[in-house]
Amino acid sequence: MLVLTAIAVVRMRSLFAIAMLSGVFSLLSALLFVTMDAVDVAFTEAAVGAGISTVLVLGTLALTSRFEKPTKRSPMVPLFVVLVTGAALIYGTLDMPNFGSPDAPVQTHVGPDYLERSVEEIDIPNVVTSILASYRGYDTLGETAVVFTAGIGVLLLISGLRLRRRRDDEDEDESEEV
Amino acid sequence: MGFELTQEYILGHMNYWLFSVLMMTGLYIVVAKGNLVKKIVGLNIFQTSVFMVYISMGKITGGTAPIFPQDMEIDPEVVYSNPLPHVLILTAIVVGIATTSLGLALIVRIQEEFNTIEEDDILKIERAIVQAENAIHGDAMGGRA
Amino acid sequence: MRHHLILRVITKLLVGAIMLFAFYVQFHGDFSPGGGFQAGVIMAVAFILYGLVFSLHNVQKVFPPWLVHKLVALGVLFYAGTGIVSMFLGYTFLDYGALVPSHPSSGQHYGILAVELGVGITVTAVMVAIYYAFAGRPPRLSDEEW
Amino acid sequence: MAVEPAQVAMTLSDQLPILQILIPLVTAPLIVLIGSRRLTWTLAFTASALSFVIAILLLIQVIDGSVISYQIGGWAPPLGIEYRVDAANAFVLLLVSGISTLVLPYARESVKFEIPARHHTLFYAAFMLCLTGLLGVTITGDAFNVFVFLEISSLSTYVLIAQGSYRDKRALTAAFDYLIMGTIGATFFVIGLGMLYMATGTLNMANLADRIADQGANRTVRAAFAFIVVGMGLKIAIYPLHLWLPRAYTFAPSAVSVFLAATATKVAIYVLLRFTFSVFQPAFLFEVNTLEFIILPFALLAMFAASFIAIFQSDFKRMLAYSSIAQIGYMLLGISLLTETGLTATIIYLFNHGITKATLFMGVGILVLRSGGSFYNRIQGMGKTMPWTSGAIVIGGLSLIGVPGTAGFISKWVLVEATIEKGWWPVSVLIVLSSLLAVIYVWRMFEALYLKTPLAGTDYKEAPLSMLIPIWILALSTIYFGFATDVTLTAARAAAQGLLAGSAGMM
Repeated sequence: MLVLTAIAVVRMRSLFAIAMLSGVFSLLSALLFVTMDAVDVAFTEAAVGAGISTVLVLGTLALTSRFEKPTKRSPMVPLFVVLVTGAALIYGTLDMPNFGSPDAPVQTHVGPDYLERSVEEIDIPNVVTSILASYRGYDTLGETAVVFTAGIGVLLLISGLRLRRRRDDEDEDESEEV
Repeated sequence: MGFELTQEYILGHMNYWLFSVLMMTGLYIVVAKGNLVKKIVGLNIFQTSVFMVYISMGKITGGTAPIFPQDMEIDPEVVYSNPLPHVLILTAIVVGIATTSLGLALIVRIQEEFNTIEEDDILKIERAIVQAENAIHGDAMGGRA
Repeated sequence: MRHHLILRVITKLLVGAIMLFAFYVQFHGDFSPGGGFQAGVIMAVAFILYGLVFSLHNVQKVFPPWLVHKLVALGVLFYAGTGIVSMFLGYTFLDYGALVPSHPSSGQHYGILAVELGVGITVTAVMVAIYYAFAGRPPRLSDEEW
Repeated sequence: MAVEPAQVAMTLSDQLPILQILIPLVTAPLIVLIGSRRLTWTLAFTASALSFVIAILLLIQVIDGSVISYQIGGWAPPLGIEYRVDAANAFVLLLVSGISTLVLPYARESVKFEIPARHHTLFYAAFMLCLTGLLGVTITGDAFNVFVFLEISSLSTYVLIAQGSYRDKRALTAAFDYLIMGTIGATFFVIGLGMLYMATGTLNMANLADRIADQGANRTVRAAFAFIVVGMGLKIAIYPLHLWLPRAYTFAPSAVSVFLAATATKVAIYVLLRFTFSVFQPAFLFEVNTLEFIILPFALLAMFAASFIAIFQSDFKRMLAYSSIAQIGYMLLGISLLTETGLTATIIYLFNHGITKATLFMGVGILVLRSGGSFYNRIQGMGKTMPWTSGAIVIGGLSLIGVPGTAGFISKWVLVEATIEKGWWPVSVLIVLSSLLAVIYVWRMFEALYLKTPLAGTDYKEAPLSMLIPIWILALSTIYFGFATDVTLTAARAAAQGLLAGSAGMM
């Protein structure tokens, strides 16, 4: 499913359909996250990937254009880049522990410490929250700062020439270049 | 360094190979496609596939989501999956949406200035600007004369 | 847009429910999936929905842009401020144990609550600010072209 | 491993490592919250100056090879995030905060000229975030934290570059290209981290190093190394991955170009150093021989190809951008030597090139301010009308070539010494040869400034004092560090030793 959606995005020219498909992709991956026990992540991915970012892409399309023009460039160079990267990825996976294996380093080294110590030290049921906000709370501060950066970035870029819109239906023909 | 291609090995790695394919599809969209919006969508697919790798490494067979019962009475029999990758990916998703929104904002500005969001057209316009500049300032190669 | 009566009524009902849900996600993050970020997104969605149906102008009357901008900054400061408080109490940055030295784990509870609130505020404000920025631009495509 | 959280009340000096980051981080939202255009600059400058002072204090503490560890949230690593200051990153912190403190007074005039007034508040907030990000990447001892702060700095950099669009709309596409490249780079970095995490189960750098050393390298670790190098390579602009850099530097606002050229790529190089030497460790690298055979050719390619392109530019600012790519080649060369001297050379190069390029970009920014452009035939003859600015540019140019008596000479000297020590004679010759290319492009700049007659009808005033003071501080420090070599050499050597000590030096 995921692969099909991704390939459909490669082939499609209608940007509107692409926006929708990328939402679909996010929802599907959210489902996948649930099956892999990452409920928090699934929740976020659904809200962000299928919600906010789809809305943003649609908003951008409204301000730009709906269709992709066919490109004349040859796909050989990108294909080469992708294949080399893919080969490196596959090479890396060869020595990876099996999926779901309980004795992988990830499961034996630091991970269980969180589960054990969180009970005593933080004492809240959701371990993801306790790591997110306390053990690795500093990353989350960084994350908030990233959101803040994006916010002021967008304001710097496109809020300067704000047009006061009185009524939605009055300014449909106001599409002159700014 | 050897590894055996047992059935168990193949099944245990199938997910990583699948995610690699997804990643490469996303990367291909970013590199090969000329439409700027499509590039951003490709970037999203690329990143989401990376997130899947992270989440899948935290999964334990038979494990469950790392949330204890409300009364904190923990049953030692229950296996919980590793919560750390979840936390990392939560952060990464947020970073991803931040990048996406900035990229889209840039696209809006590019549309306003260049009146197109196709890379080929933008290159054409920029080449014209460079030629105009060279006409005034001497071109890159013969500028010394 | 003016004629979508059903949309308008349903939106009015939904906006409240969405906000309530956002608060639930915000403050229940300790027990179930969710937390400041998700709550922030949901809260922002409530405003965005209101804006989509009742026009940007009206939502900006409820939640004026200057306030949004202040809140964007306030959330980060709130988060960092929590950490700074623990620094003043002689602990390391973001050590919530400092908040209730006699009982570190309840200190952790307060700390987590505080920083999640900071995240929630910033995320809501940023998402709304981004929406305002995009929606405030003159569109090139009219509704019919979709 | 699990140390009891410090119950002793911490003093201000214990809190220095976090304050280093926290001050600019808190200043950014404060600027937005206060929103006063007059206070903005003062706040930003104060924050930057404070973090510069802290960087000095930290460097003094660690110059003898000791390590400061700060456990954020009171959680001992590998559970929590740790800040770890040693000579190597204290040195980079000093460079970054120092340059930022000098750029801000300079930025005042140039930003007024290049960016509409209503954007100034947010501009300085973005600048503070960029500073925060760069400092945060440098100081942290946690691999994932590197990614988070890298993104803070990257996102704010894209925005800052795009602010050049008021002068030239190509700044927007430059920023977009950088956004795509930078995000691919960051994602590669995350893939690499994921593989490392999968192989070891930890994210703390010191802990990673130990575990890799214990269990040896496997395919996953090697692939992780490749992804981290390529990901960082995109940020550093290693030669074939450099395509975003010339455009970004050329079209960004002058003050931003100065700051980025002097710090952003340098921080990325530091991260590469930290990962290759402290996390993966030379023992592992010797086994794979990656650096010698892969990085060395690219380094040499960068030194020559980018210098050649620089020679044929007709735009001063773009020439400087290409020369930056060439100079990155020298720094990589030092890394590929895998010796202590080579590493010392890289670190000293990083510092000296930082101040040299800052001087030059500041100079070109002033020329742009007065003449409105940086093409050679636009600025010709300005050496006569603006003697002070041009004087500083010439000093910077000399240091770029590596003329004795300037900082640039010292860095090249140490690099040549390192190649000779390793027995790589041909490479030493190549370094000298490529410096000759630098002579040509610097000469073209000199020719334009001094030997051509000024354009008819132009009478440019000398730059305002607020710009001349920073540029001359930098120009004089290139000369100072050209003579007082022991200051930088001691620090760089301590840094190199710290990096090479691997996890032994970290635990």
